[in-house]
Amino acid sequence: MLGSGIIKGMVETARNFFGSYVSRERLTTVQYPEQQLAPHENARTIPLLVYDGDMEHLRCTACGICEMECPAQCIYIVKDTVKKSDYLGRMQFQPRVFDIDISVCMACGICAEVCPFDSIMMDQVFALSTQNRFSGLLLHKEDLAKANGYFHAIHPSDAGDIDARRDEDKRKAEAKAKAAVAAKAAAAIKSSEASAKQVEVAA
Amino acid sequence: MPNNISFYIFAVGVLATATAAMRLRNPVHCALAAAAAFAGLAVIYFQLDAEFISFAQLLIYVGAISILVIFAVLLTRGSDIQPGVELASPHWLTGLAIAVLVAFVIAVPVCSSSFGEKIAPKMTVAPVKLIGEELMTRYLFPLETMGLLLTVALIGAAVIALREPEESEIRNPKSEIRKQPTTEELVAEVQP
Amino acid sequence: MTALAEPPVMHEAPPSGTIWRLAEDRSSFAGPTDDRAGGLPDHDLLEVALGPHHPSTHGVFRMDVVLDGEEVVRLKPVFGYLHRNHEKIAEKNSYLAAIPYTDRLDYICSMTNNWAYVMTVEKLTGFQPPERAEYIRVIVGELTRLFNHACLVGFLLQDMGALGTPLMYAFREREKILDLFESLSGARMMCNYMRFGGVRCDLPDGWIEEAKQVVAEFPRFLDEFEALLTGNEILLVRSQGIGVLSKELAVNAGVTGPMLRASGVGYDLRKVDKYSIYPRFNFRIPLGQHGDVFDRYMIRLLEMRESLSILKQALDTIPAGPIVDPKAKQRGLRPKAGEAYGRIEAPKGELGFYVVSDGSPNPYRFRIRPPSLINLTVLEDMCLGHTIADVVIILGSVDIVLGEVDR
Amino acid sequence: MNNLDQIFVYAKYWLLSQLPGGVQSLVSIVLDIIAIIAVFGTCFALTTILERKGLGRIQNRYGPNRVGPCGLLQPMADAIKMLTKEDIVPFAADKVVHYLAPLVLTVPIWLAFSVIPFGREMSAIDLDAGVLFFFAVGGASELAVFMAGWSSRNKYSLVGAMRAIAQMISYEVPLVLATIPVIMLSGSLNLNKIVEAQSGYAFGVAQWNVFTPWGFAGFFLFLIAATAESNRSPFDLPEGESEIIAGFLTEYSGFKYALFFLGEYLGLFAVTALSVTLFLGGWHAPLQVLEFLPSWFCFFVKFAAIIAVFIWVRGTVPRLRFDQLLNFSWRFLVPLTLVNLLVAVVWHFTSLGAGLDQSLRWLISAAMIVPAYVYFGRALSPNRPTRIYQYAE
Repeated sequence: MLGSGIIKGMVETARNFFGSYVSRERLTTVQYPEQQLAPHENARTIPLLVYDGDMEHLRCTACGICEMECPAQCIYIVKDTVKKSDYLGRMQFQPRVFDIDISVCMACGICAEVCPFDSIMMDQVFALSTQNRFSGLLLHKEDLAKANGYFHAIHPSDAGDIDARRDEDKRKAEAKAKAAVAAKAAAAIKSSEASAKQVEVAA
Repeated sequence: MPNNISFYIFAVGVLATATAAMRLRNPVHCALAAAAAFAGLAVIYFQLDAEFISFAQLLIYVGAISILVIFAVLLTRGSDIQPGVELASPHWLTGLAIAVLVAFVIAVPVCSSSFGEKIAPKMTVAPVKLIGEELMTRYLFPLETMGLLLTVALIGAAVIALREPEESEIRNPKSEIRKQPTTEELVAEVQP
Repeated sequence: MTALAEPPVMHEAPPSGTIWRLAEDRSSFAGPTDDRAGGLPDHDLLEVALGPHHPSTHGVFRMDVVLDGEEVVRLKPVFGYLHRNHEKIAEKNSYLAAIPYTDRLDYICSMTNNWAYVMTVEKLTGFQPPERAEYIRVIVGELTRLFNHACLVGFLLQDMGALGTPLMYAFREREKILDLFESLSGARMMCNYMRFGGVRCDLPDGWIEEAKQVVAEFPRFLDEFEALLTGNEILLVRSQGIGVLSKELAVNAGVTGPMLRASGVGYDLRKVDKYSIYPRFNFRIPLGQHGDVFDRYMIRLLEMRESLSILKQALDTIPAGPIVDPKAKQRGLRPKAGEAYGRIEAPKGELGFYVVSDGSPNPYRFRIRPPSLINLTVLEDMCLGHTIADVVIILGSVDIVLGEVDR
Repeated sequence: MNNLDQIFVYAKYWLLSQLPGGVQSLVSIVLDIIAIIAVFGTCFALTTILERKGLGRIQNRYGPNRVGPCGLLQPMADAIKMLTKEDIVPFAADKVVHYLAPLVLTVPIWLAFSVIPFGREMSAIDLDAGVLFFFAVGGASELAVFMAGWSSRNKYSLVGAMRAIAQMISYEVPLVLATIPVIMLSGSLNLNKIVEAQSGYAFGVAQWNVFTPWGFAGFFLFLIAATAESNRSPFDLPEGESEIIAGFLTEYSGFKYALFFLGEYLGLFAVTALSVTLFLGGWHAPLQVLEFLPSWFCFFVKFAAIIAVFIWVRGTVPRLRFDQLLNFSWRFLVPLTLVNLLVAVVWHFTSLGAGLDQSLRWLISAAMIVPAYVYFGRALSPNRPTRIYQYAE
């Protein structure tokens, strides 16, 4: 009969009307500034640069892979002229300039994916509006650099894996270095012995 | 009487809007001015304690007739008066003659009535009930005749409106355009 | 709104011939208007430009509609307002860098866009996604189909004037799926999740359970939806017999997806191509008979139920294992010279990518077959003879996303 | 009880008694006007916020809740925004008519409230032809809508105006026809007398018109026609935003837009108040035990209930198409109201000493109205077979 479908629909909306007062299932709204949902661990917004210890020890080596792979080409890197030692004690360049234009960045995360030095990672900040749409949205090295502790706070499992790997690398490197030192020392002893022998022979 | 002042205000208003309805160049403006004149008349009726007539005037003239006039104006294409065209029709003499005739027809019964003799009316306000009773008894025949006439007009209008699609079919370029197949045709086509 | 009345400039000397010819053409299209009669044309026909700034053109789409009263006698779709040079950008970038751009094609269903593209590149390179990756792809693809269809029905009802109630219900459910996507890929809409030979990251802990819960609760929403809408007399009279698309025309015009199936053609790439691991799942393809707006609406509701059945099966049987082909290479990919066309049954129809490689790190040619655009080509045929109110819902029932139409 | 019931009347007379006799009648009029404007202005503000909150709840969201406690100051914010917005008049618009249209809409609507009895002894004018007056002043709104649509020089506006006029004229017929049984059976066009005719209680339940078969059917027919008359969903075609942007309001902004908005809501209030008066016993309490409630309170409770139904419907249904809208009026509502008229006649004459059993009277009435409802309902949407969907494997 005419009208039965509409009445059925009205019953449905009435159910939703009352349901929205009693059930969180129906009223899913989060009232943003007061209530905030914790972001998912995987959530990503803009890139960040991880450093260990202080700002002078960025993991970034200014290799430029992210700059090359960035789909939106929003990364700009200039290498420094001096090298610094990295966590393994190798001498690496560091970026003198590392700019990301977040008005262009589309938060795809490819830079973080391709970075071989675990340096560029994805942040979770989202309140990024500024007064100036040019200078305010062009983030420099200082704005992007974040401590490893911060990275741990937002991506605990990723950061844990990376640190474990880096510790492992470091241990290996140290062992290697130790071995190398030992070998060197051994070699030195050997050579000194040899030279002593030579001396002896000469004598 | 304090009523007099407002009467003159509204009377002048009615005359002004009625003149505007004749003299304005844009036909829609004319129609709107006519509607205003009708509304002013309704107010004057109301002041004369003719409640029912006043409301009927509003309901029928403002609510219906003026809308009808506007529809007629909009449906009549090219009815806009071009600038430079003389407002008065070349047949203004005929018009004048008709106007005089109409005025005469109205004036005769008015003059023959007790109008102007300043007799206090028997009843200040005509109750609606009385009007209804009078319409159903004394004026039954005119009422029914009018009803019949309007019904005939209504049916006639409906018939005219019904015939229109065929005409427009010829004029419109619509027929040149691929016609959308109906569901029945589709079903017939789909079935092998 | 562009009135046909010639702007005052036109009375002066024309700057170039082309503009004048266009104007003349248009004057033969529908007569000049007489402005003082309230914008009514001097002829019977009235040209109205619906869009690009119109509440229900689903973005920046324009329809130049010629009306006889309220009846449509001609309709010219005009698109390109959202053209972003996607194909050319992809040709300039590496293979990997094209993936986040595909997110932005049909920005409601980024997962299926990713999928179609990586599938094409996999054809080109011969990468073989592992079992688990295929399962994940099917799961996210069907979840995408679920909320795409739910939103479409919401949008359709919004076009019908239902004040957004169905749309809000659809969005309520969509949020749950988007939450799943966020916890999986890090982003709600621009997922950028698929990779050549697999997917980018594995499912987080507990994701399967959450997904199962969403899938288990979804039928309740569908029932609610149907109680609210399917029997509604106003929806019935508004949608039945409106915008009929015949089987033949649908096939000839290359229409795909739910629109084609609503016209009664049983064509679904999941069944036809048997791509990915779809043959393992038990599901059916609902078919319409009339090809009108109501059938398109119903087909989508029924497809959602079928998707749910696929999801249930996939979530129950997903195996453990690697998620990327070990041979696969993401960065600096240089496929052998050759070409590939990959297509999937996206929620809106057949989404195809055609990629030509010349052995260099970026595609030589990158071409998309967007279902929204192809489905839109029959718009005029569906709209003729209907009123302007119907045009809006016919457009709504086509299910377009302008990001995909204009690319 | 009586004091609370008549508190506003006493207040008015007390105020008048403080004034010199010469100005009393004038002040009395002014007081009535102020009361109506204040009450229904507040109603307007409250309805806009409650409607949005109610619709929000229907759609599973909160609705506006940021301005003031629970968002109750939202109307103030809206008003400030509306009043401070730039008043844009299109270059090609007919400026005078464009300016007058919102006034022509809003001013007569206020008049309509003057005949409604809001409580015992609480109607501004006691007109003998009150119902007629109500519909007469309502007639101006069509003209206003046309003026707005035509003067904007916008095709959407014009289409919207045309739709609005055709719709209002079509639905005025069933609206008036649904009122006629009430007028016939209470024997008066005077709204106070109509309310009086619904006084008294049978078995403790009020004898409102809605509790008779013709009143019941008439009430719903009246409500449907009233929905269309006040351009509310599902009959909101004149402003069908998905089709014609905002219809005749497309080119209005700022204060003029606010006036139109006000006018629309006042139209809704007026017709709702009329439906309460005609069918729901005006200010009478529904049960004898509730008679202690002030009469104006009863009136506004009923009033609010009907407004809530309008909001509920708005949150549920999609919009009709224009031809369907007109068909619905002429092929469904008008015939049904005519049948209802017949039912009222039968009801009236069966009561005259025929001594018929009450249930038999109901049965006869139902036998007339229900088949008509089914028949015209069927005729409106002819054979729509249930669709069966096949599956391809």
